Amino acid sequence: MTGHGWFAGVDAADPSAAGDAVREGSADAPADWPREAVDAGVAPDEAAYYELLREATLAGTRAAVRERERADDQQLIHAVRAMSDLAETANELAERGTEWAGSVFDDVRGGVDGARDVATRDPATPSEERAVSLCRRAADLADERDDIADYVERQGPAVAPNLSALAGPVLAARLIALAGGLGALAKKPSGTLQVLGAEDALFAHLRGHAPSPKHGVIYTHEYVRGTHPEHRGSAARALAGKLTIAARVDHYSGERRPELDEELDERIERIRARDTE
Amino acid sequence: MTGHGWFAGVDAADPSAAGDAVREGSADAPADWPREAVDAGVAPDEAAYYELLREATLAGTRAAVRERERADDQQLIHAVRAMSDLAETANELAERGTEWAGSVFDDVRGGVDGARDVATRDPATPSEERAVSLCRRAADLADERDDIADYVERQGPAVAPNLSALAGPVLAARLIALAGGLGALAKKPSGTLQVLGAEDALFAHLRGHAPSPKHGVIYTHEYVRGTHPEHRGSAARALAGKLTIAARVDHYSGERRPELDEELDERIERIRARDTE
Amino acid sequence: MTLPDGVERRDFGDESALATRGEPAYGEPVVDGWRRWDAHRSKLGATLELGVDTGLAGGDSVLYLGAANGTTVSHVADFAGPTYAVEFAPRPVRDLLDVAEARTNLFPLLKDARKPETYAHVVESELDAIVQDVATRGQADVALANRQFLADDGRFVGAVKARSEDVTRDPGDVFEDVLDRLRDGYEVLATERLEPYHEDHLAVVATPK
Amino acid sequence: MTLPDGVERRDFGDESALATRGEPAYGEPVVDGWRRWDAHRSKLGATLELGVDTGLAGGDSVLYLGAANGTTVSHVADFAGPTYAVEFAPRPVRDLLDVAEARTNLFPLLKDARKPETYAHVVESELDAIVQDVATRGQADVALANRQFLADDGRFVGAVKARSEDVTRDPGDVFEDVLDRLRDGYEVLATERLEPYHEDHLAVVATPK
Repeated sequence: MTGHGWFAGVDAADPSAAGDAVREGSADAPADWPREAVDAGVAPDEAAYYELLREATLAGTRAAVRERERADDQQLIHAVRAMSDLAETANELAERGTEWAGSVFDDVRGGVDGARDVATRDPATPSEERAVSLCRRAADLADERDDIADYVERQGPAVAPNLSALAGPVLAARLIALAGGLGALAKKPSGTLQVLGAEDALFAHLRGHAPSPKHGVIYTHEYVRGTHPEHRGSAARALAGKLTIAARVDHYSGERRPELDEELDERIERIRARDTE
Repeated sequence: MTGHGWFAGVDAADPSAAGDAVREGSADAPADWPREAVDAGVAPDEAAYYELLREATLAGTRAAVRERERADDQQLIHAVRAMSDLAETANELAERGTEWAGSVFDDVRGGVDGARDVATRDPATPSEERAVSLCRRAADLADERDDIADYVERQGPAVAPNLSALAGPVLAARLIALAGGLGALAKKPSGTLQVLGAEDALFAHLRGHAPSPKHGVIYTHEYVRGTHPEHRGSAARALAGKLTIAARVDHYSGERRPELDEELDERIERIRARDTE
Repeated sequence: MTLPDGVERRDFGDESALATRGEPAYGEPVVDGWRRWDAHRSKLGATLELGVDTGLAGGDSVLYLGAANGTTVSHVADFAGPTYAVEFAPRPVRDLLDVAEARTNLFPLLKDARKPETYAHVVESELDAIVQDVATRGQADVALANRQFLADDGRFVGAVKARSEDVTRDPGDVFEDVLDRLRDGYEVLATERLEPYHEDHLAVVATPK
Repeated sequence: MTLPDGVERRDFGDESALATRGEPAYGEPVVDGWRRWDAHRSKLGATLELGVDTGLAGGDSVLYLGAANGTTVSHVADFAGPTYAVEFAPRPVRDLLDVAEARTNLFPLLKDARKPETYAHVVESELDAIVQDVATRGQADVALANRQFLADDGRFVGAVKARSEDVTRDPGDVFEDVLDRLRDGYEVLATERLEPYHEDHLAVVATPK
């Protein structure tokens, strides 16, 4: 805490620096800041001070809002991690439940679909009741996963509009989660983003056991998976490049830039148009 | 398939052997078995034949019923395995859910209890909604585990009355599951039952890495856990011995023998009464 | 008179009812050693109550398919000769065993009536009657599969449950189909709907052809 | 007359209502440059509508605590001097920023009104008024913590929401407790229940003591 006003030691005329001072500063007590500012030569008069103050509070508060809303990237991270857990536990319980159900019912298929089917049956004995109930729990978990996926679809574009547009909200959220946050993702070089989620393969490569991985989780993107294997490396590189730019725009400005989508589309089109040997 | 009656090649006067012949035999077509039996000297007349037949069908069908009902041990196995899965997945999702909830609510505790608490909260935002819902799923899984535990408490005594009385139905079911069935458990020596569930420690011992384990899953029994460490090995041995007898009685006769309980109680009392040095 | 020897109409205080003589089996009223045979609780009882000529005479050798916990077969064993009782579900057979313990001519078998080869080494041939009450799809097939146990002039006395074949179809249509299939091996002698004792059930009396 | 300069009662067709002059901010009716200030949508509006003497004179320097999306503070900035608007939730501040963009004397701050040290380096001392509308427990504590910004003869004009303190207690009892606590640092000049405009809210005018 200090006895200084927000304008002390900063270029009050630079809204970005002044805004940071407004956001991050503090004082034990208020003072007659307009007079002090004029006395200190920050502004020629109080009217001019208030103009500077206005620019500083607008800039600082806008940045603060953006940052606070960006804390939503942490919510997305919780969401995609929960999705993975739910997919895994739904499968595990569906296997257990359908195995049990198969011992008391005819025609039981495995997996979550099988569990959903069992969940509709009418149990006649305590064993059947428990097997049906267990399958229902497995189906519930799969539903929960889907509900969270819907949440990610809705929230992703607010948190990272460009990344979500280019990667789809779920893949965007996965990348953010793998990096640990949108800010952390924005600071990663494109080559790192390209192999996020392929850490095991990367370590194997670094230990000399394996070729360098060409893609991590971005493999799930149609522009990688749907490209001829021969050009898949190029496609992954191009996609990672644009996603890195999208993450940076999302982090530093938050503005939506539709031209990024077009640039990516064109780039992939050119790659796919290359002759395959 | 044969053209022989149930009495062919067995001592028709031995109800146990004759019963097996009734249960396990077959024929392409019926015949005038009473006359054939008399002709073959199985019985002096048809009335005597019917008496033999009656004893054979009663003995054979009683055994068959016991065996079919014993197939319920497989249901118990499904149940305890589901209980383990549910306990594990409930914990996993509770950790994930409370971690998420802790980012949007105050005073969130971890674990299933924490998840139960979060599940009662009123969500105000989509993120809160998902975190609360995820915690509710975790609580649901814990409830499902408890429901299955109730099922085991009710079914265990029907499947294995003596083992359930001595070990408690859940531990009884765990032992049956670890052995793969009541019949398999009944055939194991006491020393094997004693370390069921400690396979990892046992293998480590066999590889020379560790001392021989003194107990497996029976450690959860009050008679082991609640006995002074110095006498715990003796208690585990005594308990395993009685549980082995209980499993054999349950498998081969199905009769409840309350004297087993008393013998175990006395045995443990004597062990606990020994001086500890 | 179409009642078998050993089955009589007796007075049970409030009303008269069919009855057989034997050890009580399931808490039924007993007067002078005669056990009330309630047509509401037994399809064969209802068949007799409705005056259908089953051809059962008393002292017959019988294969009873679908004996359940032994309610009806306990009465059958009271008036019949050797009585083979087949039931597939283990739990009711526990009760059936108790019923059989109290009788000398009742032979309980935990078997699947759709698989006669699993009890053909026990059940004798040339039987006087098959009584069938199986609540499973394919009731005519069960009757045909077990026809081999019957004497040429033996009787099949069955209760066909429409709902076991197809819950969605008209019971009358279902009965037609079952009878058609049954005629592959039997001549149908009589049929009778078992209302008001049992809804959507058809009593069938048939003989091998 | 208790209305500040710059706040007038104007005719809006169907009825007359309070109004201020300024850039429209939230779709409110505007007649001749006068923006309708709906007492139903604003606790300060209701306070003025009910004739409470707030001590606000027009041209005052104001600290507004709990600015939300700027509905009320947009009117305050229309008639006041330098107006500091503090709000903690980021989403409404997006709208507040738009309101502030259209005004030269409105300074938006994404800050926690319970932590005045985080904006004491921005908000000037010796203010004419604090307007407070925070829906949080401890509303008196917020008022006391921010008292340092007020001139000795400055005014605290607050709307106390009973339900924010304790949903289970009687609002009258809650208001008593809040006023008691407020008197640790303020002299209460006037109170007024804001019904029918806002249920279970109490307008409070106070001055530092």
